[in-house]
Amino acid sequence: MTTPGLVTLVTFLPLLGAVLIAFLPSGRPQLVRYAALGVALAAWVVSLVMLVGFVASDYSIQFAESAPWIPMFGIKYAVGVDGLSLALVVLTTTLTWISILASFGPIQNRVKEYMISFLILEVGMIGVFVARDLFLFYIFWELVLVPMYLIIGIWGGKNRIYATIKFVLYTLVGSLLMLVAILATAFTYQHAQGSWADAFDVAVLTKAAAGGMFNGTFGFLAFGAFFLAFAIKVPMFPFHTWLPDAHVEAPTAGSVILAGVLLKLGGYGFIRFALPLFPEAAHTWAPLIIVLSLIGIIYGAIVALVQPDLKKLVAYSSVSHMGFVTLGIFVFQEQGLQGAMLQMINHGLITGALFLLVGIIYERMHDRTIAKMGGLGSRMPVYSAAFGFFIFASVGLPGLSGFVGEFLTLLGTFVVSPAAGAVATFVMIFAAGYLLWMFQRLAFGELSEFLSGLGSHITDMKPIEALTLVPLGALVVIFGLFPGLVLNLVAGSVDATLRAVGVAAGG
Amino acid sequence: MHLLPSLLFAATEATPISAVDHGLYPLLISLIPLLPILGFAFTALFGRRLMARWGRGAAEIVPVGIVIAIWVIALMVIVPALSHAEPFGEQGLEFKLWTWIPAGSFQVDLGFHVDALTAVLLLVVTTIGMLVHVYSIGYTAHDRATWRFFAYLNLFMFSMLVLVLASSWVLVFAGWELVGLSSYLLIGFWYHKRSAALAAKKAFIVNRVGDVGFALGIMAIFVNTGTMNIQESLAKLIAPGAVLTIPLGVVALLVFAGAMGKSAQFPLHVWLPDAMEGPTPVSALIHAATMVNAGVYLIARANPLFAHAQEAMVLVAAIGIFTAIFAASIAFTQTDIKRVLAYSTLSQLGYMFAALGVGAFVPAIFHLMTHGFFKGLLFLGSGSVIHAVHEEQDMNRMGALWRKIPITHATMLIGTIAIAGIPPLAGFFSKDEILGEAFKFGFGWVWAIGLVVAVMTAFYMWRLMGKTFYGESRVDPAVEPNIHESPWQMTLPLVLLAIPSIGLGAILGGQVFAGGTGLLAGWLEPVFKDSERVLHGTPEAFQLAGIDGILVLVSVAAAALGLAAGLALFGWGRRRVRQDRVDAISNANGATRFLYRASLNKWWFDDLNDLLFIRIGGRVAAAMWWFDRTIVDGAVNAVGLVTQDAGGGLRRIQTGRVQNYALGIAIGLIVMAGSFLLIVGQPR
Amino acid sequence: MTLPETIPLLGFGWDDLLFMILAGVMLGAALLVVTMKDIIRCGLAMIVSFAALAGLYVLAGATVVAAAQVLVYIGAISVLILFAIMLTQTKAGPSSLVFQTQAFPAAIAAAILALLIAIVIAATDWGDTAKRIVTPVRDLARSLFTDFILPFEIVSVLLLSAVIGGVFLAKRERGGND
Amino acid sequence: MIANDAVLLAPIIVSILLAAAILAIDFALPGRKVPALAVTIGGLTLLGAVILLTGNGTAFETQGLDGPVHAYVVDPLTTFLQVLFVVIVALTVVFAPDYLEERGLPVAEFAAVLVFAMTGAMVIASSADLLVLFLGLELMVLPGYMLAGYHKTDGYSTEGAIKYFLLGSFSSAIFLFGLAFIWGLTGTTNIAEVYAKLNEIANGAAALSPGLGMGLAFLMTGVAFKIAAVPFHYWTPDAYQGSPTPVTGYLSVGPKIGAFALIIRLFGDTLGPLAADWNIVIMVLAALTMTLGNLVALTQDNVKRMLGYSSIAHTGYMLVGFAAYGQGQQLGLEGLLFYAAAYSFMNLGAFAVIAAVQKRRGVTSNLSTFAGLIRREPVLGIMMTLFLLSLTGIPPTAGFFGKFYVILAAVNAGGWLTVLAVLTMLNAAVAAFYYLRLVVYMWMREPQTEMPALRHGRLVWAGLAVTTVLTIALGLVPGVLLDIVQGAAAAATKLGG
Amino acid sequence: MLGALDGLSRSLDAYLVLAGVLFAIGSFGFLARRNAISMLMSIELMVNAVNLAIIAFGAFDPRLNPNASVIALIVMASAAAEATVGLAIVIAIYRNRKTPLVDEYDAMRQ
Repeated sequence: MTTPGLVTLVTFLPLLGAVLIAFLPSGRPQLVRYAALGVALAAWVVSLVMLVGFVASDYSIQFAESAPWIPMFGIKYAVGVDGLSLALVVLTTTLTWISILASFGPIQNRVKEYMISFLILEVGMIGVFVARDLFLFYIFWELVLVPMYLIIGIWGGKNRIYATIKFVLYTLVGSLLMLVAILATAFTYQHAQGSWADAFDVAVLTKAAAGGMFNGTFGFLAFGAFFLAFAIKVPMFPFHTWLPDAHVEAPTAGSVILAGVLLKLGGYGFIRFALPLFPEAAHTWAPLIIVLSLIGIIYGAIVALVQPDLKKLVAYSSVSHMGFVTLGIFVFQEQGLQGAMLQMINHGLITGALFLLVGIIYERMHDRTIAKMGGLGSRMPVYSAAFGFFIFASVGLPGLSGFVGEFLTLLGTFVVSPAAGAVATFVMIFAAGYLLWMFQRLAFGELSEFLSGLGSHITDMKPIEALTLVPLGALVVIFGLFPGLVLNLVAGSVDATLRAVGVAAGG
Repeated sequence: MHLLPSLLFAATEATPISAVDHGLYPLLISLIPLLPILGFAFTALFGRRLMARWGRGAAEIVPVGIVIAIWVIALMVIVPALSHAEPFGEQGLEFKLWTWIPAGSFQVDLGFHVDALTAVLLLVVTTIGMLVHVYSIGYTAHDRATWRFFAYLNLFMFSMLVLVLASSWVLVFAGWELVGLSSYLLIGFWYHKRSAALAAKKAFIVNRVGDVGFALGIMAIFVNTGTMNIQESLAKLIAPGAVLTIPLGVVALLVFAGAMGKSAQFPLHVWLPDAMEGPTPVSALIHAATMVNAGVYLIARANPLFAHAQEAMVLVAAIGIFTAIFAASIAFTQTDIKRVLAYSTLSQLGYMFAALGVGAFVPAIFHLMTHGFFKGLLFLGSGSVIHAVHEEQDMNRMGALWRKIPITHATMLIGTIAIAGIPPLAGFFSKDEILGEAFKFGFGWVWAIGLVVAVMTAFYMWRLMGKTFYGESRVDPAVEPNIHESPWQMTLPLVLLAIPSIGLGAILGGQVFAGGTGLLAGWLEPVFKDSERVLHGTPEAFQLAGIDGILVLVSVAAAALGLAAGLALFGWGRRRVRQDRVDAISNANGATRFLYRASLNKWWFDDLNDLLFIRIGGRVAAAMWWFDRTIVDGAVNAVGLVTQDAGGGLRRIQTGRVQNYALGIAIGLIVMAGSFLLIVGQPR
Repeated sequence: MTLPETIPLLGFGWDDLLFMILAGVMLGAALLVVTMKDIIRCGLAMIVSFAALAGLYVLAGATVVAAAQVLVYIGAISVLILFAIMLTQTKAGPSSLVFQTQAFPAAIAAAILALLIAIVIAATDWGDTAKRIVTPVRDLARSLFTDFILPFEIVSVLLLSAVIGGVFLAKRERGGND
Repeated sequence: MIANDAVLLAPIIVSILLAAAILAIDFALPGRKVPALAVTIGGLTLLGAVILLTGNGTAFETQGLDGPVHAYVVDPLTTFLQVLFVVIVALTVVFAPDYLEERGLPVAEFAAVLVFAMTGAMVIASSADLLVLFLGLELMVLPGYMLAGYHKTDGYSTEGAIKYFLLGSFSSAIFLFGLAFIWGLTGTTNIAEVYAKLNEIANGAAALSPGLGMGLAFLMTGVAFKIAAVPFHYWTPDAYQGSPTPVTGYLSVGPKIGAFALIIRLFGDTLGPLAADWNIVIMVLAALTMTLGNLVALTQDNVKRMLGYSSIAHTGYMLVGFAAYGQGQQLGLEGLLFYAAAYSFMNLGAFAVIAAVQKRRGVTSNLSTFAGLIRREPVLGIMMTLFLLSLTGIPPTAGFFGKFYVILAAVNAGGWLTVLAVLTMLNAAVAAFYYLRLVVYMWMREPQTEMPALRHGRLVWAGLAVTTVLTIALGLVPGVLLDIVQGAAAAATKLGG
Repeated sequence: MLGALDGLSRSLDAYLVLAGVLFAIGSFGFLARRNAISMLMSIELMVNAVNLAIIAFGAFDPRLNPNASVIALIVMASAAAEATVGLAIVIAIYRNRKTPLVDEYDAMRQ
């Protein structure tokens, strides 16, 4: 039993804000907007404070808090962060305020509900990253669904309802099976210990798992359930088809969060729960997952080549990029794992930014058909420049953050299996292919008649829009030159994970 | 340790600039890439406003000034580095700024390594870079957003210098990709021109193909040696008794793949001719003098690796010499002046690779230098010509320009003779060394083909001269009257480049004829000596009266033959082109006709790529998307539908009639009774 | 004078004969109940059947129950019939179709049910059921008012609630449908 | 002795008196709702207190007592269930008036009949005798039939009622037949004695007698009907759709949980020794029930009917808990009880919202009625969303923890029950579709016809507030209820796994 | 051969089978008749079948003897209550639908 601390604060601050906003007059949208932004910024600041206070060289869980919750089953309110959690928390808080800022213009009706959903969404996401108790984790995991469901379903595009229901049901199927697995795990522990105490405590269970408690068929099946839940979230081929729909229909900010954070929940889940709890099963499943990841990487890229819609293209590129994450995780190799973690952060920044940019153009054209674009370079030079910047970040240009994560992942894979590494590396070509194709169609050439038809609507970026992109761009450059900032931060998590799966660091 | 301090720590321990042992050189060397990137940032951010406020000059002063500055700084580094003076010595100077990628066992330093080889490249890059910058001032005089152009040029300088200076494979790769980026931006500078946009994309993607190989090579090196530092890893690779997970040959070939991409070796050559869509200075700087040499530099840098993987070397030589003749054959019939030069560049690069392949490293670098200068000269000259005839690039719409633009004509004539390999101009020495060593190292076939290429080179270069400058004018009459020589910013660089095109060869390699060792050879000796010993022991002395003399004569004769043929067909002075003879030859018989068409259509390579990657590839991608929508997603939706339909079917049993319900219950009762009787009946 | 133990020629006891007759009547009447077209006749048949049942109760020695059967059922049922007439006379008299479309499957189900029950009963060992016992009224009363006081009370509540609800539902409502 | 009995019987007596009192008031001041409601609610509060006082700490103390109380037991289980019934009825009474008045239906009779039904349920919960059990059941369902037909001028209401009644009495007859057989074979109606007898039989090496088997079958059928388990569920959708909405709310909760109390008492306490035999059937029933319920609910456009089918599905979930109990997992029974409580609150809440929306006459309960509800009546909309999420089982709500509990028990029981647990989860996912469909209508669709926001009585708001709070609280801090259900479950007879 | 029937009235099985058959007939009526009244009557038959079974048990098992009659009485009472409610409902719906034929009450289905 410890006193509530920073973690609790950063987790529930948005909830508090949401409650407050609920009492604001819905007749004053501007007030609501700024209130929401303020709350998000506050949460951001708190997370930064944690970042400063975090001791990277200390590999243990920090800012840990724990309080009994449902003692009967040993369920606790246990939270805390290690490097990876913290990095992702900061990513979340950052992207949240950026998304809220980016929603000022596009979201004009039902602003209040929107902002409230967004803040609750933030609660869920942060909660997943900080939870140290399986039950608590699951609650946050599910909590994420509802607001996202509303965000896509209410403020989304034409086909939004189909998309949002697909999103929720698909995710739900996975997570419900995971719940069964969670309970089975806890029960196995309780059975062995004869008491429910700590039966949901991740740390304790991890120790038990290291002792081989969850090996054998049980582990195999339980891991399968976890795998399904996380694979759908990531999403891995062939569970990815909800993503393009959701992205296309979601409002800009929704896409940003979806790509920036929600997909990371899956990767995080693998690293934090699936691997440590079922190391043996993880090794059994690894070949399959690696193959799926390879397929996803190449497949996503190739399919992205022929997408007619900007958002769909970026969505499929996400499938490809997230493939790197799962690949890096499941080669069980130091560089691979570091690369995977780095890739999660980078993908969050870069793809988030790309969706923001797509949103900006959509604001002006109310259309995302690539075929209708062209010649923006002359009409929106700053915008085009920004777009180009993030395009090349996404292509994995050295000096920008995308490169390091990707390279490390590939290296890790190559070390373990040169063949797999070689296959994955070829995506460098496809990535360049679809991204440059999109950029060329967008920015190069003469102004398309569709655009010239819109006439004066096509204005360059507004300051507020630029404001949403600048921090992301800065981070992309900084992490590109000093990836050590992240790598040192997550060193502890890497070490822990490797030990969990029984691979000596550096192996 | 806390995070933010850790960052500071990383920075400090990574900057031993204040360290006294190396003196000021680390600082100077760091400045060389640093200044251009700053110039890029500055110009990219403020160039637009500066230009709007105070005109183009204000926007150009910074980037150009910076390039001049780094040329000076570079010289301060180059001189001692070439003379192996302290702190460079024979091993070269190496230092680290900070640890770029601290990924556990995978540590990548952001550091630089300067030795003679680096210095040579520095010399070429900074010198030509500077001249091109100056030239561009004039060239882009009536272009809208020149600030962007200069920003890109600075970015390129930065990338190229990083590539050359890098002390670690990954950093080389970084530079490698960055030059790709800047060439993309520069080729696509006139972005509203669709062809330019496409060419830029093509260049980047084709380069990426090579980069994949390079990246894999780097990984292989890491797997084998566990370090990313170039010098260390090379040492470990060839260390006797080193255990290699991945055989040297494979590593070498992977690295070579990267080189092929950048240096546009067959079959990755397709991007270079298209790259001519970019502004001419870009072609001169990137696609003649510097970037395309990166591949040559890379292999020279990795020479120990190749020296110990001779099977790979043979392939290098083969691809090199094939590219040489292949490109030359295409250059015969092209009518776009820049494309002719582009194919000639390909061909010359082929020479260099052939040289590397046969183990003639010094000649390769030698040719790299000389070629850099005279090809730069030729491109800038062609730019001046194009400028003069108002952006006309088709040689069939030129002619009789030698009077109107004398300086351009003179300098280009020098360049032509130089590339043809007529002594005592630069090209002769380098090319002759390549052919000679190829012969002496027992690569007779390389030598033979090289000789043929020499003939062809001389021939098509004169074709270019003839069509452009001599005979009667075919220029658009509207343009005819106001053809004029280019401004001094353009002619000056021409002159400045003409000088090395004349003398450089003699200065760097002439000593051999005096029985000494070439100056360049002396400089590069420590870099290559081990590999050369491994490959061909101690080289026997040069005997002018012996085999070497004969080889020299032969190659000179070849060059002369080519020129003569050119003169005969394409004239000089007022003597006009003998189109009838040309046609007669090209239509002589089926073979020639075929060759003519093949050359004209670049051996149909673009069509092949179009078929493979656009048509078929596109189809494949489309098919996969269909698969995604119909099969993968279809399955998902199918599950939903099936469930729905199941519900729709089941709801029918709810007929609304009590008796049906009752009957259901009764049946349920019977079934249950039956099952219970079964259960209960079981003996326990 | 005394009757012989078993009936001559037939070879079974008088009570058996009585049992068979009553059983026959009861089942027959019951069948009529569920098969006859005219609902009023059905009602009458039911009365007959229940009367026979009462007889069987007597035979089983449960005289009180028999009495109650006669009172309650004959009484209650007559009411039932009255209602039935009152209701169904109004429209189109007795309906054209007696049976539902599913009469046949219903018959099969019922048959199977009967068979099942019969088999089970035959197969089950009911312990020592040699002699028949006549229930003395005193015991009945005692057990009703001691062991079964609670059920007894609850039944009264049940009836009360039934009456209340019945009254409410049957009460004619002013104000039309909506 | 009798005094002691009287004390134990106090809850029943009080509730009967309460019903009488309500009727009396109504005779005194006919058609006045306020006094009737006052009496009802006051009485129910009193009743709750009485139950708690009586039940305080007594568990099977009745062993020592002879006489009628052999038929009656007060233990934590009784107390828990009785309190639950009181709460359910109280909430129903609170929700009903708005709706009834609008349709000119008397409130007093409604309350009285409801209290009678509650009495029945309470009897079930506390009966230690099969006959009492049966009578309690009758007392619970008979008023149910009337309530279903309470809107007697409405064709749907009466149709639902007669279907409910006919099938109900049919099943009662079946149940009774089974009861008779069990009684005939064991020779007593006292639950404890029956248990003992069956124990002898079960432990005897010989196979069980067919008669017993058929008795079980008939009993199971009767019970399965009452809880609306597939394939004995047919009455549910029609009765639910037809009944006046507040009644539907009650029907979907009161009689169902009453019937579960019956199951616990009958199959747990009475037929426990044969658990190994009947549990298989329970599992099959559970699987069938939840699957069919959810699948059919998918295609419903009438919200009441949809929730009717969903209630079938929830029966299935609860049966999973009971199956786990049959496997010897006390957790299963705890889960069942917790689920029952959670389910009552969220389901009553949902139906209360529907009733409120339908307040005006002639408003259908079709999905379209709910289009844009969130704009029209935001608070109702948000509450409904909450209830639906809880029914789906999204944390942190009561519904989620209920499922969690039941699944936990099933997983612990292992074997086929694990499969059942997985099936449950898949079903939950299917269910999410139609619950969310309603959410879609409320949040994301625009109403075709503009409907004015309605005013709702204070009582309704109060009731909704209570259900809302409970739905969230039971999800966030289930601890408070856990100890109680544990105690209650502990009171029930242990079943050997 | 008729002698086989001797002691029929003294065997529990006979009574029980009788009850079973009556129960079956009742359920047939319930399943097959269209008229609500007929269905009510069928239910009465079934209940009586149960009663017969109970009485039979009482008649042959000394342990059950006195209780049997009591239970039978109570069952009768509850049946009567059921009948009351049932008729009330029938009347109510008849007012709405003007027909006693149950299979025409299918406004709600599926």
